[in-house]
Amino acid sequence: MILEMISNIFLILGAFFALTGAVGLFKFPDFFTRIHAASVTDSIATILLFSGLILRTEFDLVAVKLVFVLVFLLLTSPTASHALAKSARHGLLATSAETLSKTNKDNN
Amino acid sequence: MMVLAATCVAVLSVMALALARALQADTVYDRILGINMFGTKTAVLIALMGFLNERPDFLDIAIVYALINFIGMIAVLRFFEYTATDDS
Amino acid sequence: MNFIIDYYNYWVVVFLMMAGFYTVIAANNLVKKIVGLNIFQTSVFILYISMGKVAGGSAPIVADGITVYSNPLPHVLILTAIVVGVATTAVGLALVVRIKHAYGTVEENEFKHKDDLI
Amino acid sequence: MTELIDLVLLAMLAITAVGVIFLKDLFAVVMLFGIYSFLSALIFVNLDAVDVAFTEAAVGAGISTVLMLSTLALTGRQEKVSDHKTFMPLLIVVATGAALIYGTLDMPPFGNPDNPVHQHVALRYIQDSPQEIGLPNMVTSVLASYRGFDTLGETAVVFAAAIGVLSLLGMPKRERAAIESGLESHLVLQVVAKIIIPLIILFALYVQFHGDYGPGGGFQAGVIAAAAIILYALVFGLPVATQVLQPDLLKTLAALGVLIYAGTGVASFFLGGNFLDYNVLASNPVAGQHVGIILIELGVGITVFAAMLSIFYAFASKAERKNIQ
Repeated sequence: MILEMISNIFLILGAFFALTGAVGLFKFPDFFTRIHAASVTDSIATILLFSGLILRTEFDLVAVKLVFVLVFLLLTSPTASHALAKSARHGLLATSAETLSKTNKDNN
Repeated sequence: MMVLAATCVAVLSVMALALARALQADTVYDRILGINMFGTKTAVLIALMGFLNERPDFLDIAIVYALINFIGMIAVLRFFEYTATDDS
Repeated sequence: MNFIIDYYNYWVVVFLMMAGFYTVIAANNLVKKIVGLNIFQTSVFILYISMGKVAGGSAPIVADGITVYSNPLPHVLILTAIVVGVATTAVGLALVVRIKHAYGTVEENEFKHKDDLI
Repeated sequence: MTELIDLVLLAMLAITAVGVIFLKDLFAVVMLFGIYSFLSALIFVNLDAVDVAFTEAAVGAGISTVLMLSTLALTGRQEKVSDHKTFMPLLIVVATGAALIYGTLDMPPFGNPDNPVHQHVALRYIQDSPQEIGLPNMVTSVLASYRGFDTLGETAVVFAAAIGVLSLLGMPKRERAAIESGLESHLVLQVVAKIIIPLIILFALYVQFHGDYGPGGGFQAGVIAAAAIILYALVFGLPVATQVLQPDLLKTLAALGVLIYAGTGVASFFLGGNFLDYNVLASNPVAGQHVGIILIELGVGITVFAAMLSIFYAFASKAERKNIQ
């Protein structure tokens, strides 16, 4: 019973963080802040959601598989975000602060 | 059970938002970001659906989702260098 | 409401099939035509799997305490069709690459008149 | 809840399809097609087709997307504005669609257990196959045993497609590692790839041999193993990958897989049964079925692995050669 309560709290928190990440995809001013919002909330939401699910199992093979998926996601998802941000930087995408200072310079 | 269903709905709406981002984005990188988010959330949704239908032994599919999402991302970045031309 | 749930899957299948069909006949670019073919193909997959679903049933893998299973036959047909589908897609894409090599373009209207170049 | 998820996912699928039609940037089109495959695999899970979802996620979202991306690297990514008239195609499509919608009204309602599809062989598969074949996964039983001929044909088609692609694009040669390729500057990516590639191969073996008991089997395992090598080639460069697994070896493997499959059939022939009748392979029928299914799944896995990987090699080496010149 207590386990189920904790699991419920984890699931609700995870869903909340996932939603904030998705809203962040639209609300932030430039690509690098958006990727920050997306990837950080992605990791915390994944951890919370999968922990919540693990508490609902009988700690058997299903729990082991859940841990495996969690570890896998935690390895790949930040790596993918990092590679994407790095490619974007190499592809000469500017942050909004840089764009602002550039336009200011042009104006002066 | 209610909480599981509510979480499912939340994850589905996150997927819808990520899809909207992927459909209309300013830069190609934003598109890739939306697609990446979509991919990780599908893996979560598979796990949730397993518990919702009370047959959680199909988690292998969630592993495949995580894996293919990663490989897809790497492939996109790899071939993007080759095709990058006149997009801003 | 029941009427909608009974037929919703089939309607989406028809919509997707027509979307793929439209892409195949209206698009100019050969790669996009192949994407259209794939959309068409996936709609057929969804049609088969929808027909195999039994309400209240479960995946056709024997487990304790489950009495109703969905129909495994469409699953088998579609499983092999997916792998064969990607194999044929690969052949199609290889042809596109060769066409690009021979004609210098993959836009349909541009190589219409270049037949005598080879 | 199942119905609700079904409604939402199908709606998203339709929106994605519309996006594919209207976007002009082919790179975005291919990425959206990846999402489209992911979504259809989710729908398959929701409709209880776990094996199909497994295959669609690995094949549709993985291999197809990678192949299309490498084609775009060769053909360019912008679709030119077309001078086609869109009116006629639209008219044809709407007319056909209306006829088909009219046709669906005669279809049996979705999910009804009394539908005609559930009345013929399916009953026998569901009731008798766990005893006759001895496997809990009915999809594997039907795929490998009841419909073994069909699957032999499919394996041969995959093999033939690999030959077709290789004869169209030319065999990739073992290339010198001197040319810079791969995501060389991404150090984090290389470290993580080194950690997870062995895990992926281990997972592929699990899928191959656990396919009798859960979702999985030769087709899926072959594709997942090929995906591991594709990841290696993407991160470390194609020349390094072709040194690990040479194209010539792959050609042999692809043929070997089909031969194992057909050989199992011939062996059952000589032991006094019909072609692909596994009952005679061991002392009792159920054990014989088990031996036969493991053998032919192995054949399928090897062929699919080798075919998918050599198709990828052919495309990727074309793309690399073009970008070096």
